[in-house]
Amino acid sequence: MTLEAYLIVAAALFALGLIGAMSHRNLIALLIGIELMMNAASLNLMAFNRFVVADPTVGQIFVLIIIGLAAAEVAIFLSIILRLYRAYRDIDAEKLTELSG
Amino acid sequence: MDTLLLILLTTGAPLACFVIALLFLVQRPRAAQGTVLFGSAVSVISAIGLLLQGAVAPLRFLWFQSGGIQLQFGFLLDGASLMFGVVVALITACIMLYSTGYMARDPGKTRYFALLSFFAWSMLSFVYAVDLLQAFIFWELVGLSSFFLIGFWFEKPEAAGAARKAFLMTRIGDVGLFIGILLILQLAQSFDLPGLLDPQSGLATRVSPDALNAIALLIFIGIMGKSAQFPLHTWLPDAMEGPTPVSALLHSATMVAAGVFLMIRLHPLFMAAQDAALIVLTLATFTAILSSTIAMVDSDMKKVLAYSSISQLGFMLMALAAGSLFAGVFHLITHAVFKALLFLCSGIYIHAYHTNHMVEIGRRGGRRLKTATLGLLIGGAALAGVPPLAGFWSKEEIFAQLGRDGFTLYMGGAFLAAFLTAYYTFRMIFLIAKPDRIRAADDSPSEPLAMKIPVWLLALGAIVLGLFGRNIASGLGLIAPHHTFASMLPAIGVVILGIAIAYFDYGRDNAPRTGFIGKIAPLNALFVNKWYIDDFYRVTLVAMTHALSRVLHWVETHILDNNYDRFGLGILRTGAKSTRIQNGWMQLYLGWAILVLAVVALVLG
Amino acid sequence: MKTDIVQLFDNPYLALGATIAVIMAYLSVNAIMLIWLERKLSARIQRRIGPQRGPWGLMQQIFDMGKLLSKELLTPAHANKLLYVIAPIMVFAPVVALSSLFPITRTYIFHDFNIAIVLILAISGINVVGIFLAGWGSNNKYALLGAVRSVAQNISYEIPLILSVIPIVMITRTMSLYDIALAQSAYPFVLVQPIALIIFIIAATAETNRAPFDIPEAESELVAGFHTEYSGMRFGLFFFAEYSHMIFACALATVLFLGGWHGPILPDAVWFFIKVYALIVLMMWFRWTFPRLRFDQLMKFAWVVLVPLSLINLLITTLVLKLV
Amino acid sequence: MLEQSVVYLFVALVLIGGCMAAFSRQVLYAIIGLGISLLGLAGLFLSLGSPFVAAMQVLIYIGGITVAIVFAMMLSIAMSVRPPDPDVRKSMFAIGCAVVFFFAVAYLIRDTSFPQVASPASEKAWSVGALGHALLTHYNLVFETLSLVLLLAIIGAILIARKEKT
Repeated sequence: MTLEAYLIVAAALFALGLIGAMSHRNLIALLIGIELMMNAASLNLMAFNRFVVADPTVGQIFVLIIIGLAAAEVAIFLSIILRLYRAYRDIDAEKLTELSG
Repeated sequence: MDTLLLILLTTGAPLACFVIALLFLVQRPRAAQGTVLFGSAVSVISAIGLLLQGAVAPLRFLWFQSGGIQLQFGFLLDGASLMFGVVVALITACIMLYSTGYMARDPGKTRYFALLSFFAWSMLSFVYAVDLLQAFIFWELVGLSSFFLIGFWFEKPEAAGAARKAFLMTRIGDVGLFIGILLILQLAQSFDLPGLLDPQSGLATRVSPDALNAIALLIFIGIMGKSAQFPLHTWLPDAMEGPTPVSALLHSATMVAAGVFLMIRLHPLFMAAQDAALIVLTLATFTAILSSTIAMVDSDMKKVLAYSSISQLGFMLMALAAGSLFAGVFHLITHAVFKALLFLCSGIYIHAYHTNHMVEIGRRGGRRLKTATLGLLIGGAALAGVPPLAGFWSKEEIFAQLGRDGFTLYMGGAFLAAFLTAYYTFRMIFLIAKPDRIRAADDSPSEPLAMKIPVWLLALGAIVLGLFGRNIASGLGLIAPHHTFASMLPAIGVVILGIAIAYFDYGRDNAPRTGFIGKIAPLNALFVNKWYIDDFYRVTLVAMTHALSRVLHWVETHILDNNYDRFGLGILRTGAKSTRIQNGWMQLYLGWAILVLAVVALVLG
Repeated sequence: MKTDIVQLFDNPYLALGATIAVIMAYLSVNAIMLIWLERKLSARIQRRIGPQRGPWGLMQQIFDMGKLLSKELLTPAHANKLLYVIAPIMVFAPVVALSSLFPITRTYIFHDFNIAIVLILAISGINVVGIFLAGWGSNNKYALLGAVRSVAQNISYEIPLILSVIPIVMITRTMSLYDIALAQSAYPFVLVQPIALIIFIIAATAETNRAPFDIPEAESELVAGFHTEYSGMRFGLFFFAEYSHMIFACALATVLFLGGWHGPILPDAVWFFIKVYALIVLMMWFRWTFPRLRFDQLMKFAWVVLVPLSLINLLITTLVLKLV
Repeated sequence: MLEQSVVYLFVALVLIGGCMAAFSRQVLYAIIGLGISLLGLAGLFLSLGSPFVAAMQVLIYIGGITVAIVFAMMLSIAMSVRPPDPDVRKSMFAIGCAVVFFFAVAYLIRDTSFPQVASPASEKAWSVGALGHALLTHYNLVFETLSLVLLLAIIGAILIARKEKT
């Protein structure tokens, strides 16, 4: 596959993640959409690294860091979800509106 | 000592005192007073030190550079600035000392002294400025500090109004001055004063006479505002609302002197611009006569002194415009001394009787205030030009210059003004020192020592200063012209005539105590109403302004307001509508962000 | 010298298919045999006789197989059909995929892979998802609870498992299983890393959900845990998966700690399997010896004992390697 | 040929999983979709020549993150609750945004000519050893920062999620 093909796949994945993050009301589904978008970015980096950059390691290191950060992010996100669930008995993003006046 | 250190002490000490007093000593007026006095003393001593060292090359420090234009801060130490710097520092010191008595029980003492110090700093820095822009900055600071001091008793509406008036009138002049300075910048690409005034390569040699005239006139507008020349003179009498020592300072060595000093600084420029010089001469002569006539009929002591200042400033400008730098500087210095003396004496009366009215002061026994009355006599004589006091010599120089260059008409005007000066000065003296009756009820008022010492000092100066004309001339690098007794005769005659008529009208027993001018009703009315200039302004400028503002008000309320309201309501409605996209629904934000990103991608890609 | 069997074929994908077929066959037969072994062994430990059908009761498993295969595949009424069907396959599939990586002999291996250990650790985590899907898809509260426990347990014990493998990688400086086995020609790493082996065995026991860590399927509390609702061959797949996991874990321990195929006199493959089955017998022995832990004790044991211990072991190994 | 088809299989996995994650109303299906998609992505990484990153993707994303999400789901959503009916306008808006974005990016990609290297990097340079070396030398700071971030994330997660003693 060519570089462009990989990029198109990544863009499609990102768009799917966007739909996931925008159309769902459940916080966990939202998180899933965000993860998809991050992975689309990873794919882009890997593809660019393979086809464009002379240094063979940099893209992989990028992706490894993205994976690590995603792990950290998920840990925090999930703990917040649990906390919210304990406080409100719900994790519907549209119902958590205590701050909106 | 090092010149730089001295000049820094001269200008820096008042500033330091100002900062210290305002920052640390607000609650401790006595300490503030002491600090400021000490600073003033330092300033005087170092200014004298500088004068003793003599003229040196200018000190320049680059402030910044833009293109080929260098802006510098520095000190121009030539004869004029050195001598006038000493005068400024000395008179300021005297007035500060005097103020410790005059303002002894004023609640705003710290502010007062701090502002005096600030005033001294800005005036001194102006005097020593080497760069035209630097001079302009301190020129404005002088205006600002006089605004503060005239409005020192800002709780009095008249004082606040007078301060505003002074500030606005001088500002009108400053606009002209600023335009002139910008013209200079454009033509010369430089602000450096010595460079601009250089006789070989200065501005005058490089610019067409028309441009030079334009510059000179524009600058003269600034001088007109600052030195209270017709038609921008009306602020000065009103400025009497400030404390009397402030008036003394304002009229002698600082505010109004700044205008004359600027003219002294740019004298070569004015000499090159002949047409402008002629206009200056005309206006100055007219001002001298005009203000003298008003002073003839006013009964407020400080106002009389104020008008006399205007007329004396006119004398100085006449001298300068007629081409004699020496006469201008000489009269500026002598005038500074005896005018300060006169104001300080008037301050003693006002301090004692709480009135400015001369007849009132006289009737309440003003002559029992020995120091004040003696000072008034000496100062008045000096002002009138009684030989051999200071004023006589400096005025004589002016007459001589006018006569020499054949400005006969102007010399006639000058003699008229000198005659009037002698008349109103002695009218004032007679009204105070020889009242028709004395109400004996008043206690013997006191003259605090702190107020007496400056009066003595200045009186001494007023007596002897006239004899130092040669030194001043040599300080300027000029040679004082020689005068024969015969050439002095007309001047002496004019003075004697003025005094005689004043004696006849006010001084002798059973005097009518109305001026000879009272017999000519239309003139009297004209003079009493100050030539209707204030009224003219009121009818024309102020009324026009009011009419214009009424029109604008109508436009504002009927046209603009409605539309503004509609505009505002429209914004409100837009806001109300657009809150829908700001609804806390994060996913929507994400969508918009991505859409914008997509649009950007499409547009840029 | 080593030869990749896969590369002997013209078509690598065909080879891969053949490999998977062989492995599937082996694992199936092996699972049957292990079930027999476990029943016999447990009987011996409990002073019973155990299965009796056929010679030494060997036929018992054949019959059981027949029974499972012929049973109706029931699906609970409100179960999530897709998940319910996929789950057993997801539990079983990773083992099959990864078994090809083991170097059974010095000369012939299926496939040598330079980061085999990472791959194994990565893919073996997938079976947790399978277990969870099984529990959720059954729509049964016992199944769900079992699944929740199982997921928690697997996540927790995966950490000491990985940490106990890392010292070996550090010593050998390779992640290829073949190279690790080769590096133990002088002595097996159990001699230098005994603590790592112990941690590995414990964690692996927990990962395979075997007693004393069989909380997810604790009969007395949860009926049968995540596979409560399964019957017939789907249940059989879970069974297979469990024993396949055992073999897998023991094979890994063998390669990492016990020197793989290394051994005197006997052929390589024989030595390898002797070691693997010895470990399997050890794990069975555990099951019938130790009592089951309570769930909170189980988690605490992982986080408070095993993780720090493995970290200390890692630290010491690092220091020693640095100093030597 | 066969290799190409395997890559296409991975792409299909990525997109099918993505669609499951994006469109399914059941959270669990969305998670499964995420898992499938990530698995496919790991395959793509493999085809891009980095088995190590692929393995890491599987180890951390599927073995760790997906399982953690599943775990959180179990703790926060009752199994019997029916998912709420989707907001059609919202979904339409989301799909519209995504489609516009996709076509914008596709347009950009088509229009851009990337300066590609003549030959892809050699297998040796892609080895785990080089990667580890780079991580611990040139990218040391990033590596350490990442570990710090992870530590903080752990502490933070524990602090946020723990039950408060009342």
